Amino acid sequence: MEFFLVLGFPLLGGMVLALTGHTRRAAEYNAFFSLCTLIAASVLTLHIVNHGPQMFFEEQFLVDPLNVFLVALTALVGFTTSLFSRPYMRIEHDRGHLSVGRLRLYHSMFQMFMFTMMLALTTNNMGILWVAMEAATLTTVLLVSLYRTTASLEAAWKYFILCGVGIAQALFGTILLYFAAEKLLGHEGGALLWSHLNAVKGSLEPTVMSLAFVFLLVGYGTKVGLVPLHNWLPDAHAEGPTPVSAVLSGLLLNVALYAVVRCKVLADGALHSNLAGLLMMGFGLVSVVVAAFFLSRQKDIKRMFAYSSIEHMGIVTFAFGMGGPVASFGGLLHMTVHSLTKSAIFFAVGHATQKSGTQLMEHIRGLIKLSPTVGWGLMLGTLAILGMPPFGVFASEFLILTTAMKQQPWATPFLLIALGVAFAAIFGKVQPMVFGESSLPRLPHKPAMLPVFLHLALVLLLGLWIPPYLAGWYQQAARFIG
Amino acid sequence: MNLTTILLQFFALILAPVLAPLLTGWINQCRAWLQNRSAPPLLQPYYQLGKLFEKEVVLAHNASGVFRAAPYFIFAAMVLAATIIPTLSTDLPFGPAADAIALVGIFALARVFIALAGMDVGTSFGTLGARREMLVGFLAEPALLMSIFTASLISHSTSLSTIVDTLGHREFVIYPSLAFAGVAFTMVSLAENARIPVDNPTTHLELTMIHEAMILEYSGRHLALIEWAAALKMYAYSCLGLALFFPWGVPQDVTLSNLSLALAGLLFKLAIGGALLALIETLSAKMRIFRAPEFLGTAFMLAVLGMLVHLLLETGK
Amino acid sequence: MSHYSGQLINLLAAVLLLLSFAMLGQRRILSLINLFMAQGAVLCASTATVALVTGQKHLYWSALITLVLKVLLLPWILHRLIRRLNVKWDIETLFNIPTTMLIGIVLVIFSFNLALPISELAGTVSRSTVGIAMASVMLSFLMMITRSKAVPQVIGFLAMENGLFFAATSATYGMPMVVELGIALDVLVGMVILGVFFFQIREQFDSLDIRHLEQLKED
Amino acid sequence: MHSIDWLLLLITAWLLIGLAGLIAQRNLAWVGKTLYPLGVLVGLALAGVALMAIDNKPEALVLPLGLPDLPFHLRLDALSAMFLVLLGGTAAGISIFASGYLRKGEGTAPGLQSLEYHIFLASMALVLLADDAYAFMVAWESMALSSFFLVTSDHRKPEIRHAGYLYLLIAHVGAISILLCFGVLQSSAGMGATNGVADYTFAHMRATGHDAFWGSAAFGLALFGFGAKAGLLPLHVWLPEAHPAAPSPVSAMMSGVMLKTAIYGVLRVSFDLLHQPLWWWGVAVLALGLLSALFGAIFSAVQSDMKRLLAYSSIENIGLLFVGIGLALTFQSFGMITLTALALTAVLYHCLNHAAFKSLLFLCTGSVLHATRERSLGKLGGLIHPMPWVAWLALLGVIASAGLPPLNGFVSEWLLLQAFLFSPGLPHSYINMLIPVAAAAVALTAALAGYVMVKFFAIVFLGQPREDTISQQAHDAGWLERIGLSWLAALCVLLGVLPVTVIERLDFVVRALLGAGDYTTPGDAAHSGDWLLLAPISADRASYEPLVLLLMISAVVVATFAIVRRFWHGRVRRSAAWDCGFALQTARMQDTAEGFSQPLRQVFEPFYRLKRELPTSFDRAPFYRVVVEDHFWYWLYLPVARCAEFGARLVAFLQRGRIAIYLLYSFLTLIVLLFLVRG
Repeated sequence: MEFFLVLGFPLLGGMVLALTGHTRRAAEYNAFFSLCTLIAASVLTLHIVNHGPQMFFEEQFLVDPLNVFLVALTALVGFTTSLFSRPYMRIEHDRGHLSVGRLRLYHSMFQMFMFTMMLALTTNNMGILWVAMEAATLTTVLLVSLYRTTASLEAAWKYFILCGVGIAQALFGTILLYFAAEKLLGHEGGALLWSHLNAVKGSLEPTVMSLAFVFLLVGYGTKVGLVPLHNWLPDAHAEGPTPVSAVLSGLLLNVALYAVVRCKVLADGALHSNLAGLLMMGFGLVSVVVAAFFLSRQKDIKRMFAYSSIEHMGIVTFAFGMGGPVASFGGLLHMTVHSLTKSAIFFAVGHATQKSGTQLMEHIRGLIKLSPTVGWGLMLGTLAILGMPPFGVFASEFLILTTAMKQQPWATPFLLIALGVAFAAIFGKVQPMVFGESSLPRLPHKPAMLPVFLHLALVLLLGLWIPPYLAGWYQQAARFIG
Repeated sequence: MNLTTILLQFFALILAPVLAPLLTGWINQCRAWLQNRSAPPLLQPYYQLGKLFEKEVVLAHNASGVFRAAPYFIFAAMVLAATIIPTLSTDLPFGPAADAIALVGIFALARVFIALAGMDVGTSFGTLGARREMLVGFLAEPALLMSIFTASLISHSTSLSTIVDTLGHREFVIYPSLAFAGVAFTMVSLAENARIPVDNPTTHLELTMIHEAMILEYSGRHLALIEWAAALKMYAYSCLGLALFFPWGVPQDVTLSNLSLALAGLLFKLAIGGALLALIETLSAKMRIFRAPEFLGTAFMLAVLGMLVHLLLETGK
Repeated sequence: MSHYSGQLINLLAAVLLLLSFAMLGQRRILSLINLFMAQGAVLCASTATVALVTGQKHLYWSALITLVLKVLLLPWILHRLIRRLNVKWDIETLFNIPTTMLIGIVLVIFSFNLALPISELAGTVSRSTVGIAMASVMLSFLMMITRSKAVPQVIGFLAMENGLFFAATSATYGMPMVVELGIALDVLVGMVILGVFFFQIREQFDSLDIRHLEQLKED
Repeated sequence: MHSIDWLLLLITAWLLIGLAGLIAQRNLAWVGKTLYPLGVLVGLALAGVALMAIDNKPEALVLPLGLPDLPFHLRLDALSAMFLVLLGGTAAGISIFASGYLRKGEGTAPGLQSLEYHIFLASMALVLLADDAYAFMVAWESMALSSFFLVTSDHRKPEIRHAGYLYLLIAHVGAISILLCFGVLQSSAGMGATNGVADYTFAHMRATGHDAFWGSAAFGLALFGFGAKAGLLPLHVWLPEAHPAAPSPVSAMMSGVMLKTAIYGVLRVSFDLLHQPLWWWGVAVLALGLLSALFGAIFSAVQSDMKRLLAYSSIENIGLLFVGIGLALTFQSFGMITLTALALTAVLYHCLNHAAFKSLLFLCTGSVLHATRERSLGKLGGLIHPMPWVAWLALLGVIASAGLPPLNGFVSEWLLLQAFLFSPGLPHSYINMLIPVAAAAVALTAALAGYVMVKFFAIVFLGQPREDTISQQAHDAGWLERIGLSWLAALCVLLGVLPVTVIERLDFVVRALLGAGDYTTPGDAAHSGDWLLLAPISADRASYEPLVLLLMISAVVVATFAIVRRFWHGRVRRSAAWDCGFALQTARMQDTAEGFSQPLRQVFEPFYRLKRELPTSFDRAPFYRVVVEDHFWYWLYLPVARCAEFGARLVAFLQRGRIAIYLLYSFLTLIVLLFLVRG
């Protein structure tokens, strides 16, 4: 039951808000539906913890160790984002940046986006996975262009076209996958069901699977933001409303990567070689290095953190590419903490940009004086994302880097350089924004800092102590990914 | 450690301050002779010290405790240095207290104090002198250390007594490395004791002063102690040189005959050394102050070369 | 029967490829839409043929959806759009047309070679369709790269979708119905959103030339 | 309860004290007069417990924190204990000083600062106790982070922010390198023969062997990482920036203790985790150490900011420590364990010494800074009159730092030189020839340290105030600060005059590091001989009795004084200083900091990057300025920054805004991948 609520609440929310999204209490409704989703997801999680992996609705849905924690995470980030967006969007509305109609669009699409995320995560059908990913693009395209400025339109257009084309490749990959599976699983009976595919992956035709994996990797990789398929990502992050940037970075990228990982599991089984791993490592490494160098020239704060997302997705992709229990564990952990940290950063950034009235970093100064909570939130978030212990990002980077040293030592110099450059770039820009003097007046609105510190507290916790059942999931999932 | 050696140690302790001005007087006399001047009396330094002790001390208004304490410390350090160098016997109770490295450390301590005292009053002369003194010092100290190390390497010890024992009482071997070390040591001694060609102990010309500039503010008993300490330093360096390079005649066990023989030997060697110093001073000209680093750098290099020569030629046996 | 139907599908596949080439070389937007419509019709026909051959009921539905969506609805929307927006020509392309065609031919060869081993595996009537589907996807991709106006780019995008759909129906005898419905829905919604976009872009830039959309970049 | 439980308790206490600061962030009575003194007690207790535990068997503890399958492992062995003593002892002095030093002012609130400070202390303690890679890295980076926040306490000044940035950047890159080093250590033994996360414990690393290549890789990474933290050349540039920027107790803590954690790390990795060093590791470390030592000394001589001067002097001392480590590694690689023990003893001893005297000196600069609000040597002077306590205690620190007998700096220098002197007999002739040259460089460094320290003390405390305002507002340190200073000065004296007692304790560390075997250590000699005589090999070969020396000097001083008074008189007349006939002398005519170091600038000119602005004789307002910069900044750091910038410009071509091009990337990627897969 709770499983269908996980999907049902956001869908219902999307519909309800499509009608009531313009009212004064829309933000509260939004938060309410997100909270319901979160509760449903938590109950589902508990259920899975107690009863193990489950299938729902004629095997069309699958909840297993690999996705259950992502479901919980997605629901959590969705909820906190809705909390954050309440004052944020209100201020945007007060300042006349957004009309009431747009607010309705925003709230409705936010819930629909959550729905697509949940659908993509829980579906067992590779075709539905594709449909959900495409739908996620469509909902977020509208969110990215919410301000209807030239820049936001341009960003949305690029986002739409690039991701649309990318995801079309994924569809071709899916078709090839089906083509390969059809002979084994028959025409009718769920040749696209992942659980079935997984069962027969050893006998899937390797030639077809290698092609399929390339298409799937390029396709979903576009949504992950792997270099050189990343070009839409910084634009979309920078020009959309900040809550959208937060969910794009915190959820969408994760879910896309999740799709890649599902495909990798199949490809590994079919190919009997490390081809998929090698490709992912290559993409990951290129993303890490290129994104790190991109960072140093940024002027727009959201754009900079968007590149940082590319970098971190690169790290995770690299980790999954390496494979092995430790690296995959690190990769999963990194997905979790990156999503929490990056969304926390975007929350803080949202407040910071609203306070300073600009996204240009050189004009944001002395946040700690303007508002100590926002300043510290941004500072701690930045340090966390840069891999400073005792935050959880460090824990995952620790595992990934040390494993890289063991398994792929050739890659470590690149990682070392990239992490160094990224640190220099991001920290060099954030430090003067947080510290220093500011002449701006304080804003009347109280920032919603609870989400930020909640996320950071979780990240801190994950750096020092990973709850045993969570660790258990990670380990199961890691074994699964191989 | 028995009573005799303790007595002997005290004898050395007394002997050094007593003998030191005499050495200064002797050098001055030799210099005068060599320069064809009429010489001051041999005991002139003693007269001078006595006179200075009689005089009252004139202190600058802002002279601090450092300024007043420094002469005592410098004097004590020099007495100590002169005492622990084996001159009359190698069996010194205080010998283990400080080896060659500690000896250099004690010299450095004295130098730091005198430089601080020179800076204390805050006149331009004092600071100028202190700066130059430290310039000389920072190059002279490692050079001195290196030339001692050469001897240490030969005798496998930094203990001065052991060095003297080894070098003086073994069968005679020619160590080429010691020649290098000896030249370096001589150069360092000249510089450290404010002698020509690095400094001129008799000048009061601001362009050239080093030692004198530092102590310009001192008067009365303080000046006396400083002068005395300078004489002691001369004496200590001479003794050190003799111990390292001409260690013959220093007895291991102490008897009265041995002792008197050793004392006579010491006086003889000091007289020769003083005369040679005077000769060097007469023959050379005072350098510009910025040539001093080159001079000392040469000494440093020679000392290091000495060590290398030792390793190259003398350990292969 | 199956022999002929196989030949028919191969023929339709060839026509599809030909249409893709034609679209690559076409400058007039109106003709482009017509070509797109023709492609939809071919797609519909091939799907229906496959349905006939294999007797899979849901493929008829697919054929119907294709007919409604790609032959009727989308061309109609596009026609309306260009009338309302008053764009007729896509003057400049990134490369000139002959070069583009040459690259296209190379792509087709490449795709065929890629698909060769797959085709040999295929036990279906339509051996070579995977290669052709892949080739038409690639050609549409190339078309999107070379066009500088928004509408042709979108038509390229839709043509790519056609290629995919062709792969899905002909090469594999159709995906599960749910998936096809989902895909169709996505295409429809995407088109609507694009329509909205066109007007917004027009409003902001007074033109549908996507070279106006080059402000966001690293400098 | 075992010692390690107590230590954990004390570390927790530090953390709690820090957190308590948040209760009333701006309340000085609470933070300054309650929390910091509590921290002092914890520090003393920590030092005490560790001192008692130094001869115990190693104790281990596993915390319920950390990664799954990898909880935090803690272990207390002699090496950790010794460094904990150093930490606790120094922290006690610095904390009590800080308790009096805190003032209302700009920048971070005192309560927050107290939190950062105590986290800093606790994380350093954890670094020393950590027994697995993860715990070590967490503590290590927490240490960097908390100290970064402390450095940027006064974050309104851009140069302070810049200093903090540089510091954290280099620290972070170093930390990644250490992390990679652990990556090598945990794996290189049996590739593939791993069973999950549990391999990161030090126990596992200790148990695995490493071939020459991977061992060297691990060592190189560790050297880079720890060197970055220690300020080893050429990773030193953050040090002279961060130390002056930080509040003085923090500078003292960083210089006195934090740099030592890097030494601890090097010792831990090279002697404990990697067992068999290769000879060239030692030589490389030796060379880098010598370069750092000379560089630090030469640069500290020309500084005109008193805290920068001390910071460069820290580089020099770190260099000497690395020289000792290099020597020890070389000896060990040739199996000369007795000499290894000697060199190691020198290193450990110098760690203690440097902690004591450098913290003392940094705290003194803090007092001066408070009293005068001036860091520039060009404006200070004559402070011995208004602040006698600080001045005389600083004099002790200066003598210790200059390596002069009978204080502590000399003891470790002496031990180091002994290690050099007894080195001939290395089976490698080149190294054998290099050793004297290295010894010469060490001697030169020590002599330069004297120069530097004279400059520091004389310009700050002696002479006349170079600015009128200085002497008017200057005041001596408060009583809490005096306690802190006196404690550290007392440590300097005790470490100086009781070396035998100290070496007896250090012996446990040396034996723990070198393992069982047939060799003698300086500690053995200390055990057998009398407690006065320091004779690491035998009294014949080298000996030193600082207490005797001190007593003799004192006796002669007293005797001389008594005799002079008895036979002559003690009359003193005060008058103006003699002006040499030039009546217009002013305080400005004293040597400035630049003037004092002018000879050195001349001698070592090629080492500096000098910028001079000289006045001409026609200038109405003659202006003289000399800026001494670091070649490394221009030869290494700027090119690296330029490379990064170039890389950034290069990748910017990927994002030129044209959607067609973006599609082309996507297309080409697809084609290339398809080609690769099928090819």
